Amino acid sequence: MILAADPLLVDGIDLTVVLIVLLKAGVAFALLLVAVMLVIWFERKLISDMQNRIGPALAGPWGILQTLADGIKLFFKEDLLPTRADRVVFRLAPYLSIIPAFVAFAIVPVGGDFSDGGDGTVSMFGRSTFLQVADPPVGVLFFLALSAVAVYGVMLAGWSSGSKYPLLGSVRASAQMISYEAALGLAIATVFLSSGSLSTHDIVVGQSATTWNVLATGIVPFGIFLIAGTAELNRPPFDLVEAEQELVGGFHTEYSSIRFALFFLSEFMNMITMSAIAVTLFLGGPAGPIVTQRVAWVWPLFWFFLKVMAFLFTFVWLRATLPRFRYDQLMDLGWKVLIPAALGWFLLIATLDVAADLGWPTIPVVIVGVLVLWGGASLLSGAVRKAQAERLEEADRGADETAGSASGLGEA
Amino acid sequence: MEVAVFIVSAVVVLSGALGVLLARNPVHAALFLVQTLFGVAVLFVLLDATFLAAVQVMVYAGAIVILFLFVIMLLGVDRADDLGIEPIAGQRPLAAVVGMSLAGLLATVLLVAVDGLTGAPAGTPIGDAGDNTRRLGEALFTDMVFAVELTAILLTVAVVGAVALARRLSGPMQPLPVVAIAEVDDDPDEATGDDS
Amino acid sequence: MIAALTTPYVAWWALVPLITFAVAGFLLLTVASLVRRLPAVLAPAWTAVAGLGVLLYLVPMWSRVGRDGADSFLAGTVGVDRSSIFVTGILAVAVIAAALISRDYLPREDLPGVELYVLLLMSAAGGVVMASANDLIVLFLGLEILSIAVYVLAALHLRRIESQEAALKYFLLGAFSSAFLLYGIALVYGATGSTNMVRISAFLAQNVLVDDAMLLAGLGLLLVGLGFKVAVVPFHAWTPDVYQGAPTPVVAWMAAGVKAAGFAALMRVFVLTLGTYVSDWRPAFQVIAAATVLAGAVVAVVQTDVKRMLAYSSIVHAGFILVGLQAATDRGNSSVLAYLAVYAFLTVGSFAVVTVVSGTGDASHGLDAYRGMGRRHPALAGVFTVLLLGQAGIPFTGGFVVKLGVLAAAVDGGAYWLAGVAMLAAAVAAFVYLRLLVAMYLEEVPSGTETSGAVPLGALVVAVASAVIVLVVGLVPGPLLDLARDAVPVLVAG
Amino acid sequence: MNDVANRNQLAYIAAQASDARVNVEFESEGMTLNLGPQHPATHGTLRVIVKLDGERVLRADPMMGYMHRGYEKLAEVRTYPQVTTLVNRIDWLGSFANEVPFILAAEQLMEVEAPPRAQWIRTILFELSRIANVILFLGDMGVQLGAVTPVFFAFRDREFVLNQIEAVTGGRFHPNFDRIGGLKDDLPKGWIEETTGVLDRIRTFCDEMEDLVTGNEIFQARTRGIGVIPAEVGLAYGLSGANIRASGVDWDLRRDGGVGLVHDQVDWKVWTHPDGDSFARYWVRLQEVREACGIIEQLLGGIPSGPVMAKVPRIIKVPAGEAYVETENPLGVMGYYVVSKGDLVPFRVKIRSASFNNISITPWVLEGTYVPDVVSILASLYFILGDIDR
Repeated sequence: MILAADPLLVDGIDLTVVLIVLLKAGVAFALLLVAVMLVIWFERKLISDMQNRIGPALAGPWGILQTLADGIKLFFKEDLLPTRADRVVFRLAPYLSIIPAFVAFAIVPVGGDFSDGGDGTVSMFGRSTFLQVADPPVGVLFFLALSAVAVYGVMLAGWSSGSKYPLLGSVRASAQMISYEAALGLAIATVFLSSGSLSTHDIVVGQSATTWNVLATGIVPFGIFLIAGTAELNRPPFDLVEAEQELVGGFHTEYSSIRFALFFLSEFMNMITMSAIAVTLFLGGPAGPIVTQRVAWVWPLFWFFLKVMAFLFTFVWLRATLPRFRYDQLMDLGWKVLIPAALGWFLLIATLDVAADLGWPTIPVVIVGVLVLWGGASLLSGAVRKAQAERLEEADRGADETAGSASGLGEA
Repeated sequence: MEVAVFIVSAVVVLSGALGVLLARNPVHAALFLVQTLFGVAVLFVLLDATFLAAVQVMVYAGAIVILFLFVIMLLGVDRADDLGIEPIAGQRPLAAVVGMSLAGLLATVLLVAVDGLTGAPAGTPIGDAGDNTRRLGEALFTDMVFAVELTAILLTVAVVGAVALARRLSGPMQPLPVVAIAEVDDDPDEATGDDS
Repeated sequence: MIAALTTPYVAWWALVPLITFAVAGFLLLTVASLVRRLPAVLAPAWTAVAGLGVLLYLVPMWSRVGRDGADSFLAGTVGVDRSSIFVTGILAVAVIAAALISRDYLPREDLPGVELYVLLLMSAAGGVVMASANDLIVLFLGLEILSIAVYVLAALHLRRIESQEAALKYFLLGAFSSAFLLYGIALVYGATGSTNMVRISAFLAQNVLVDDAMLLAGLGLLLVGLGFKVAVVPFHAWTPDVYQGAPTPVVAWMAAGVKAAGFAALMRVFVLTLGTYVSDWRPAFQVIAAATVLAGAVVAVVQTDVKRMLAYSSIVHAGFILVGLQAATDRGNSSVLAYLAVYAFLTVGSFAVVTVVSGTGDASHGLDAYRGMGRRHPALAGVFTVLLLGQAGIPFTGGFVVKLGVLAAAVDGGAYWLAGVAMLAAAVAAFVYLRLLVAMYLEEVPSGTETSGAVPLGALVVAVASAVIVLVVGLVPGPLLDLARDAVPVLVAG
Repeated sequence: MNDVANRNQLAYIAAQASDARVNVEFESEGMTLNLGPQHPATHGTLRVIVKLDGERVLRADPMMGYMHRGYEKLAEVRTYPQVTTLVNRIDWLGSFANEVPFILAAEQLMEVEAPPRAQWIRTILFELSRIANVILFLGDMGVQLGAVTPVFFAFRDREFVLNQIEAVTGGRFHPNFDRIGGLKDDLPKGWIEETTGVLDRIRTFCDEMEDLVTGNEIFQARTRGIGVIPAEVGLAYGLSGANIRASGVDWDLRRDGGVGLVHDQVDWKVWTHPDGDSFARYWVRLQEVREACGIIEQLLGGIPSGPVMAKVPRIIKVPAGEAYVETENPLGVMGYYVVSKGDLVPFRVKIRSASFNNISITPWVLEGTYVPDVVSILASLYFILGDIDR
């Protein structure tokens, strides 16, 4: 069935196989938890540096155990349930948030030798297998589906709190995450074009054979993926869902204790997963030079974590630097810029593929393609401008009407 | 194994569907719908239609039901909805009768046709899980290409319609149809006149 | 690495009507979204020209199909035969008429209005798909394109709350019926292993099902789904409310276009695809037809709102068409097509007059508005008279000719009782039209009614042209009947 | 009598009914949101009742008084020197500036004048407290838009300014340094050089703000064209300070008022901006910080020598009379109306504080904006709660 692509599972399933799979799942789970702990510390330390502060310093060396301390503190705090909350959903929501965050990581290949045509298998207890928990044939879609499900956690948390700020937060969350999922999906679709597969493992193998997708798809999808991914994570500058200054805490305003900790955990876990997916799709996954043959298996892991760290650093950096978008500006960016751009680029890359297949000359195709895209973009922006002008006119008319009625009142 | 998965997901699907009908709170109903959709996705996986399974979750659970919830939250229909009011007398028993008879009809069909549900085998099998996505794509661009193109028109119509209906007009509206609006007399002068 | 796909053969010449409607809609939409102050006449003119273009193009298409025979293409999902061309022609006429009526209607009601024309063109495209679908899925998509556009069209009078109400009712019931239709398609697919009509009919012709319960259930659900769209009893309940609330030009399109496409679909699905099961579905059709004509006629009599009256009268007409359809013979089919054609002219003409009379606000549809019209607007009243007489089926009008056609088809098939019921209903329905005529000519103008007002050109042209055509068909029925006779629906494999 | 009572009662009932109707309308349209009294956006206990349709504001009413301390009344039982301790706490970010107009009013009543050296130092401290106050605004503006970093920079550099104030007055927040007829003390040794260094830091801070905030596209998108206040509306609502200068009104009491302070001795410029939006208010304040640095620098170079205290009696009794003095404080125009009956204590003190008027425009300016803009516009109007509720 769904796991069949892994060489581990090809020759039938016996006890060793089951144990290996369980081991992989367990290690991934533990790894993710520890990673989250460290990432939270990393973010706090880094952002403190950027803001002329010291940050956590007391728990453990350099405050590295701060997250653990916070977790323990939260665990022992009182668990509040608002009176007007919808009890079942209120309790359910944190799990809807954290489970997709855990599961999505399962498809990421974290190691294995992909250099020199290696197919990324490692041998473990005499069996060869991939260093990823599962490699479903529709792996990337699996990730998209899970990130779609993750919206429920945020949304239901806000709704079920029975309070206004969380409700506003969850209304924002639903619209935002759906909108940016479209852009995210279209950016990923370009990767499908260049890799010809939906399986994460195949995508990584394909990149090691040719060039990394970030170049093969021409940077633009990567940029769109990064922006849309940040929005999908509700990280600044797209953190309208939480927006402390406006909505207090957004969807998790009413949450406390361990439930709040779950949200916190899932947010950072999603951050790691999103970084890992970006590395897998665009930056060749664990690929990188094997410097020493002695502990060769370490290098892919090392490159993978290095790349992920680069993304994590970027996310923190963005948070330290940028103000937040407004809701309508966010929607404008998503629908009027990112989605059309992703779609247009997708079409351009597809055209180039077809042109290469049919032996058309590249340069005229590129020129015509760009011209067509430009035409489409100018049509779109023309329509947007016209609509804006009309709306302004309408608003003016409305203002005149109210002014007229006000002066009429004055005379009366 | 397959039978077990089938039974579990069938229970999930059916209980979710029942939940949609029986839940009093629209948000809960929507969540039951998600449950059903997940069960269906699992059934798809069972049939090696992994692409459909993923897309089912992405599109239905990830977008459509979310939009349901969005509307429910924005309009706040989860609060003030009195199901006790019955605008057309006797429609509930009638609906029950019609629904039961429809269900009975379909049940009869299933029971009667126990020997063979289909007269003809469906087209060729759509390949194993790995091949499935490609085959689906091929079908969409060969046999079903016209349907795909029509879907484009359909979606355009829907978008145009939504935008046209969401538009707010300036200028006067037509008066509401006269259906017994109580006349409210709130002329303060008259009221004080009565008192003094 | 990836093998090239062989894309199916496309007979582009046969897709021209569909493409014209759709592309005209898209272009209009694009232009309207880019240009700030469109001249008000552009959109209706554009729509009417698109309809006219399609109508003109149908002539060579007709002869080509006559020469080369019917064709099926796009992997057998679309078929083009003379019946689909005929129905497309009706749709084109309805589009032109609705555009012309709307031209003065929208400014009068101070409504913004490119969407109306865009949706009109798109729904016409959906209608064309329905009329030429060779696959149940394609049929369903065509139906949805048509219906969703019409749901929105019904709500487009944004200043009238009744318009929104009508749209909501229509939408809910329509969505419901679509679900029935889909369920029916699923069951038929389950029973026959295909959604392609050609393959279904071939399969049913070659095999005898051991157990046809599933097919029959599917067939019943298909009937329910399509019956909603063409508004036959007992699936007619939405019609009066929707006709009353929706903007009148839209009602003209709804009555003429949607009904034509719906009956074309019924014909393709039942008569052609499931023809082998005619003995199973015919009784149902007969009962429904009888109920439709009777109930429609009787209820129409007690209406005081003219739009509701016409809505019930359209239900009666639907019943009559069903009377022809249940025969499931070539004669029955051609009588149905001829009826659809004449009925289209009758309704667009009538609703053009109703549009004019309703006045600003699209609100005065009571009989009062028509009292004394013979004196106030003699020309308009005259035209309306012709159209009403046509609807009643008075001799020397087109209505008579086509009513005779369907009755003859029914009698041919041996359904004497049905023909008798239909004639009885026609007599009852005639009373409705007479009542309107009496109001127009024999009753006084109620005091306080505004006495005059220029009749807008577009609506006048539509009304007069329809009346003339109805009269001409009544006097010289030959050409239309010949066309309808030649428009044989066939299914050919792709 | 009965009639009138009835009329009043009826009017009351009618008003209640119409209120109820409005509420019903709003409830059915959307929801009512309480921003505050406890809310991260109001930095203090301002409460804004916002009626929303989705995210759009239909109506916004500021509710104040959650922190009212009754300084005007308290001042009536304090001797004149004691009053400065109270008024320090009105605009707590620029405390020294609060003392100045009151002292000037008292001096006017007593007909004494501070010696020139005192006047110069007074002006320097006045401008320093302006810097201390406004750079927090510059940082806070970013916070309210979701960028947290600038405020830490602002706190870092404000520290140096506070150090300088502390070096002179002994108090970081509440100096209580101004006296009728002069100042409590002279400048400490080496203060002038240190202050010059601090001014350089502040200028660097301003440049950092330009780099980090002003040019940021999101910041621009969030502030340009948002919360536009036309000049005439602003004047009608009694806006003052940078808020009105950002609407293009060239009005600054340091230049146009000219009582007691020595701004006329130095060369400086009043900045205005034609747009009247949030960005203009931010930008004008940024320029004012720079301009204040220039003013202080020039003043530091030319402090006249001499005493810092004029001859005033040990026990201050202010002659009967009344005086009104207003100055251009960091938040806007602040004025004291002092009525004396010749006692040790003032008979009546009325404080015209800038934020009270600045905040009164919120219902007008917030209507039709979005929730996030409520926060950013409130931030750009820049109020200190103590300056609203005295």
